[in-house]
Amino acid sequence: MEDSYRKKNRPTVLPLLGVVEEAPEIKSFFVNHQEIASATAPGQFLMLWVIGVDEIPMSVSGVGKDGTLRLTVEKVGDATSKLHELEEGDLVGVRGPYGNGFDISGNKFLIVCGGCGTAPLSFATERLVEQGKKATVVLAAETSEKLLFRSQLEKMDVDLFMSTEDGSTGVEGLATDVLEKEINDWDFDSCLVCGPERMMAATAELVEEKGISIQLSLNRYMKCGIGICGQCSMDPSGLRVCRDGPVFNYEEIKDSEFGDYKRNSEGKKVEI
Amino acid sequence: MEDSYRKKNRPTVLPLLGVVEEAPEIKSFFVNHQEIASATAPGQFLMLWVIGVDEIPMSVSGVGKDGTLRLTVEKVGDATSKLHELEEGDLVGVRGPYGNGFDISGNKFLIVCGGCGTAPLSFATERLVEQGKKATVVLAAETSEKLLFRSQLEKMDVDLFMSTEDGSTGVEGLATDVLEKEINDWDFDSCLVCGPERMMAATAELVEEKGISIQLSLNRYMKCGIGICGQCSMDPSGLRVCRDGPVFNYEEIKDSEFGDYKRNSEGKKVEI
Amino acid sequence: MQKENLHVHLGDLHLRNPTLLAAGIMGLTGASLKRVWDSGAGGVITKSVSKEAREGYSGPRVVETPCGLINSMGLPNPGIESMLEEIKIAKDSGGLVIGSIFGNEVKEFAELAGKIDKVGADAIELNLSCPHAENLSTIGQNPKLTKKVIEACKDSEIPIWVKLPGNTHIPNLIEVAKSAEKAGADAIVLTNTLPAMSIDVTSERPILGNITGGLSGPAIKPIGLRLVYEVYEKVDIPIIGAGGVESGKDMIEYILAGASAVEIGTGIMKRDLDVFKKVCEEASTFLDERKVKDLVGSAHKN
Amino acid sequence: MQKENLHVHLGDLHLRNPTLLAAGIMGLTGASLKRVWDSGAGGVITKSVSKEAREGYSGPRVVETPCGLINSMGLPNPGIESMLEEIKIAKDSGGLVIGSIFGNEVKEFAELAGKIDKVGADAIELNLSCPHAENLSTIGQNPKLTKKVIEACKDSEIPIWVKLPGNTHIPNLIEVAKSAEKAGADAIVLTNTLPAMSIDVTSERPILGNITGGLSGPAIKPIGLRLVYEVYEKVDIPIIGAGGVESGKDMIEYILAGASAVEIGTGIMKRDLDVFKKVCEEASTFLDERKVKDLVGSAHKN
Ligand SMILES: Cc1cc2nc3c(=O)[nH]c(=O)nc-3n(C[C@H](O)[C@H](O)[C@H](O)COP(=O)(O)OP(=O)(O)OC[C@H]3O[C@@H](n4cnc5c(N)ncnc54)[C@H](O)[C@@H]3O)c2cc1C
Ligand SMILES: Cc1cc2nc3c(=O)[nH]c(=O)nc-3n(C[C@H](O)[C@H](O)[C@H](O)COP(=O)(O)OP(=O)(O)OC[C@H]3O[C@@H](n4cnc5c(N)ncnc54)[C@H](O)[C@@H]3O)c2cc1C
Ligand SMILES: Cc1cc2nc3c(=O)[nH]c(=O)nc-3n(C[C@H](O)[C@H](O)[C@H](O)COP(=O)(O)O)c2cc1C
Ligand SMILES: Cc1cc2nc3c(=O)[nH]c(=O)nc-3n(C[C@H](O)[C@H](O)[C@H](O)COP(=O)(O)O)c2cc1C
Ligand code: FES
Ligand code: FES
Repeated sequence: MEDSYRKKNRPTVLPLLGVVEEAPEIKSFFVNHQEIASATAPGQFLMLWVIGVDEIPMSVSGVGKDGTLRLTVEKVGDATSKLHELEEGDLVGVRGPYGNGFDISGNKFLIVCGGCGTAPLSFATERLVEQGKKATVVLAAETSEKLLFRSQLEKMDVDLFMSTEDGSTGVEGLATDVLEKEINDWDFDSCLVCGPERMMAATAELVEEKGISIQLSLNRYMKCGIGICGQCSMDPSGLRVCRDGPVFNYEEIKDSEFGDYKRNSEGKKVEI
Repeated sequence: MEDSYRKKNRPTVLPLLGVVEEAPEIKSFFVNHQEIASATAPGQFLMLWVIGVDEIPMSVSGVGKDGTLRLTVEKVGDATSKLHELEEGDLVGVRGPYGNGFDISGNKFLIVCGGCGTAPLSFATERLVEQGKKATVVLAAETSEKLLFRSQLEKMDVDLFMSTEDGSTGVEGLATDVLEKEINDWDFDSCLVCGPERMMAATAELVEEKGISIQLSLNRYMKCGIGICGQCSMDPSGLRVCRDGPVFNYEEIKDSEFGDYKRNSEGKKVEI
Repeated sequence: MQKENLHVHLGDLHLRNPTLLAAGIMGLTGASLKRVWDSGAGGVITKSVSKEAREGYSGPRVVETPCGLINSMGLPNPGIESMLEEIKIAKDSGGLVIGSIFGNEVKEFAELAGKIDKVGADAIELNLSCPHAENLSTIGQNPKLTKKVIEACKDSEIPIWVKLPGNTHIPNLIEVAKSAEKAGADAIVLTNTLPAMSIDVTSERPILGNITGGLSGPAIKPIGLRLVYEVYEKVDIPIIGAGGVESGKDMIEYILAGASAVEIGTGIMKRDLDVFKKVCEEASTFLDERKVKDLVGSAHKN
Repeated sequence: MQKENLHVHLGDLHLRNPTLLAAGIMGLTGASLKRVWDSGAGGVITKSVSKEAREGYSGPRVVETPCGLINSMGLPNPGIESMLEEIKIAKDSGGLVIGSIFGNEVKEFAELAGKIDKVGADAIELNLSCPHAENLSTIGQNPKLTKKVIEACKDSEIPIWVKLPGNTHIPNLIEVAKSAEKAGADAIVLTNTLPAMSIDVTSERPILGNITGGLSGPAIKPIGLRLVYEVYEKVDIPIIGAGGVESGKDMIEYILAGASAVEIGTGIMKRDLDVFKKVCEEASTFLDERKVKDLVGSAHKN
């Protein structure tokens, strides 16, 4: 149907093509939108309308040439819980893509994934590998079963290291423990990090010593996704995570609220 | 200056580049608007904003490659009188081009011009001649001095016949008198006519006998120029002169109000 | 061509599809109304007509704005007697014709309504939202006056539709709409154009001859939709949506908000007379087996 | 960078240029306000702040429409005490900062105004056009209540601006504006967003979490311009225009209509933070030697 006003900032409502359980409390949701899929680079996100509940930011964890978009979602509250109830054929809305995405112009990447942060990074890794670039991936989670996209990463041509807090797989401990113990050859030109903010902060501090450029994908409360409501702005720069980010170079955010506090839905500061 | 909404249906206000007296009560006005000039075909018209008075339809009587537009205007009332007072540098507004224009895909043209109807037709003739086509032009007016664009037409590679009601130049009488007396070789495939409606009606009747396709450019009271107000619609077809015309094939309007009545600003019928 | 799933009713009036030619657009002559009917509209509304002929304002009378159009036609019309002739022509062609009227006094409305009724039109639209009727310029914001006008017209045998202004003062709008319903109106039309203007920065002048005019087109669709949505919750008579309908989707948005039909005006600027057929085809295809009439107001359920 | 011909005054308040960051846009934190100031705005207005913190509505909170944007943020803010800290940060950076406030009672407005005054802001904007203040949801359509609120805030040393709704019921708007002037308001801001909605035809639902929201952007510029034009004829205090300013030309249109300055909000969606610098540069170039302040209201002369 002719639609004279297909607008980037208006949700397109689509049926779910499928839902896949990836790990406890984590599912992937598939929809088809050719225009958005072709426009999305790794690290960019969509605003996902969970109809009747809320609209929330969600990284794209993969795209298909046929226009398939994959979103990988951890159940943490209202909207994500409702989403986890949905099945193939149920409707959701998407608008985007938004944000800057990762700069993958380097050649040798160190990729550090924590929990659901693996979503955008596995997409980035896929792209890198397609382009014949080298990647060392650190996959961290609490327990073995929460190592997101493990089997997919194992199939890719990358060096994969894993850590679990309970030691059920790989190094016992955190991502930083892997880095300290396992990575001897620091011959990377770029490091991409996404995961819980404390983990990102610790990783960035450690990697910085090695003199590698670091990109981090931040998570802040978002309302508009298009840079106008001010909800996601960082102190003291005023950079907006939705429009100037979500990916920042470590230098941009080193001396900022990063690792320290963020803001809730009211704009009040809450500790990280 | 950036103008995110340059709209076709919004006047662009421009200084007059010059004003030239063409005949008693008839002046040409020049403005420069590259976009409109390149888009205008002979027979199309602009809506001309005579600032402070009215906005009126006006045929384009010529365009330059540099973006110059010529409008040739007879002083007949409020807006045209005000216009005749304007000088180089004064502002007017233009929007357009509107309407269909003449179909000049034929090869041998008979062109019949009455009074100010010469404006669009001299432009059409210029184009035809540029394209190496043949044209026989009949130029009619009341008196010698009112023969519009006479010197320009004389310079063009066309067969030119003239008539004046007082016989001061050419055949004494009307355009139809010229046709009956002078045109023996009716080897035309197309006839273009513009002028007073009675003259157009008489010409069309006469030329039709010769089996030539005839295009007439009509004049009706216009308010919007874009086909929505209904002011210029013809009986009984409902064709709008501003959007479906102003040029019609004779068959389209033969059995219509054409030559009979038109409508005033209120929509009331007035005799031709 | 006129798909089954597009049939709708406005009270007792059956429409072959929910698209109506909006008042003031092309509806100056019978021939023009007939042409729009033939091009596929479900019904055609005349230009608003008054007792005496009016020239309207001087130009510019229209100016395009971002996704919209402002007009200051000034309600030109040939007066009721001439318009009755035009309505006859449109009716003779088989069209469903609605006469739009406006008056300077309550009894003028009654007189005009009586004449439209007698000439065989299918409904009367009271234009209570024209800023041009000297004595009654804000009828549509005045519940009492609205009631009076409607009551004065209720002698007519045919349905009375009431066209209200796009009043953002919502408590007032609801009051007027309820008052119209109580007075016996058969449908409410929302919205007329919204007061607006445009200024040329070179000449430093308002562009329209009448300085201000009414904004229509896609720009106002979100406003029209919301008015329909709000009024639907408060009245039980059918609502006709207007403002920015250009596509089947636009129409369905209005239907979901609570409209039983829509008027299309400025859409002709973009899609010409095909707009009626295209809107219908697009909507019909989108709806598949579902019927338009079953969707009226559905957005309120969700 | 800040061209001489762009300097304007709003009463005693000097602005380096006539572009202000509109309330509710980016103004949640001091850092964000500072960033907008640094990017070239003539002044920055905070998000409208209330006594207690508010979460606002659930999403979707924005939806794009033809040449416009509807938002239903629901006035989220961290409450006055936290906002005072943010204002200090913005002031410390040298910016001209205006605190926008709204309350549920007249005395809440007074309390908030007093605090904004003390923290060193340059002006106070009373948001009398928010559909969210439970008890006072239509203050801006009520001349008496408007007067009361302003009078309650007049103890402040800094100017009081009054932001009114885009009320198409013009006699009412003029009454409110005059009443605001009489009560001692230092400037009138027109217009806030216009009530609107959008419906998704696939899910058959209103898109916004709060169902309806406010329309902003180029779509409403012709409406905002007309409101400024009408009010300019009736009051003598400065007017600040808002609605759809994206380019230098847009700003000059508002200036010619009678505005002494403009607020820019949705323009950031299209041109990002450069919008302030670009609007200024475009206007300055267009004006050449002429001064913005000399053009205020010029369209009324022609
Ligand atoms: C750029 C970006 C990309 C993201 N990508 C992913 C992803 O790929 N997979 C994934 O599982 N999660 C992702 N998130 C986080 C995801 O947006 C939140 O988990 C989700 O919004 C929670 O919604 P809820 O209603 O279930 O939670 P709620 O019940 O509303 O709250 C739970 C917590 O979720 C967070 N949250 C709630 N609403 C928002 C919001 N509008 N914006 C940001 N955080 C919010 C808050 O911290 C809150 O404390 C991403 C966030 C951002 C900013
Ligand atoms: C497609 C088209 C092309 C035209 N091209 C030319 C041209 O090249 N040169 C030229 O001199 N004239 C042309 N005209 C005629 C021109 O538009 C009128 O002469 C002009 O509008 C008169 O305006 P006024 O205010 O001076 O007259 P008024 O004082 O308003 O009235 C005098 C007469 O002019 C006619 N008129 C007035 N307003 C309009 C209007 N809006 N639309 C149509 N007719 C009107 C009426 O018949 C009226 O009786 C054209 C008209 C049309 C429809
Ligand atoms: C040129 C023009 C003339 C109009 N004249 C009238 C009129 O005479 N009577 C009336 O009730 N509405 C009139 N309107 C309003 C339309 O009927 C309609 O309500 C409005 O334009 C919104 O619909 P749209 O966006 O589809 O145009 C006019 C609108 C336009 C654009
Ligand atoms: C996302 C958003 C939030 C807004 N929040 C407020 C607000 O808190 N207080 C207020 O007075 N106006 C608010 N407004 C209205 C704007 O300040 C402005 O008046 C309106 O958007 C018109 O200007 P624009 O077209 O430049 O955006 C908001 C507008 C938007 C788009
Ligand atoms: S979410 Fe609104 S500015 Fe980032
Ligand atoms: S002038 Fe309006 S339809 Fe032709």
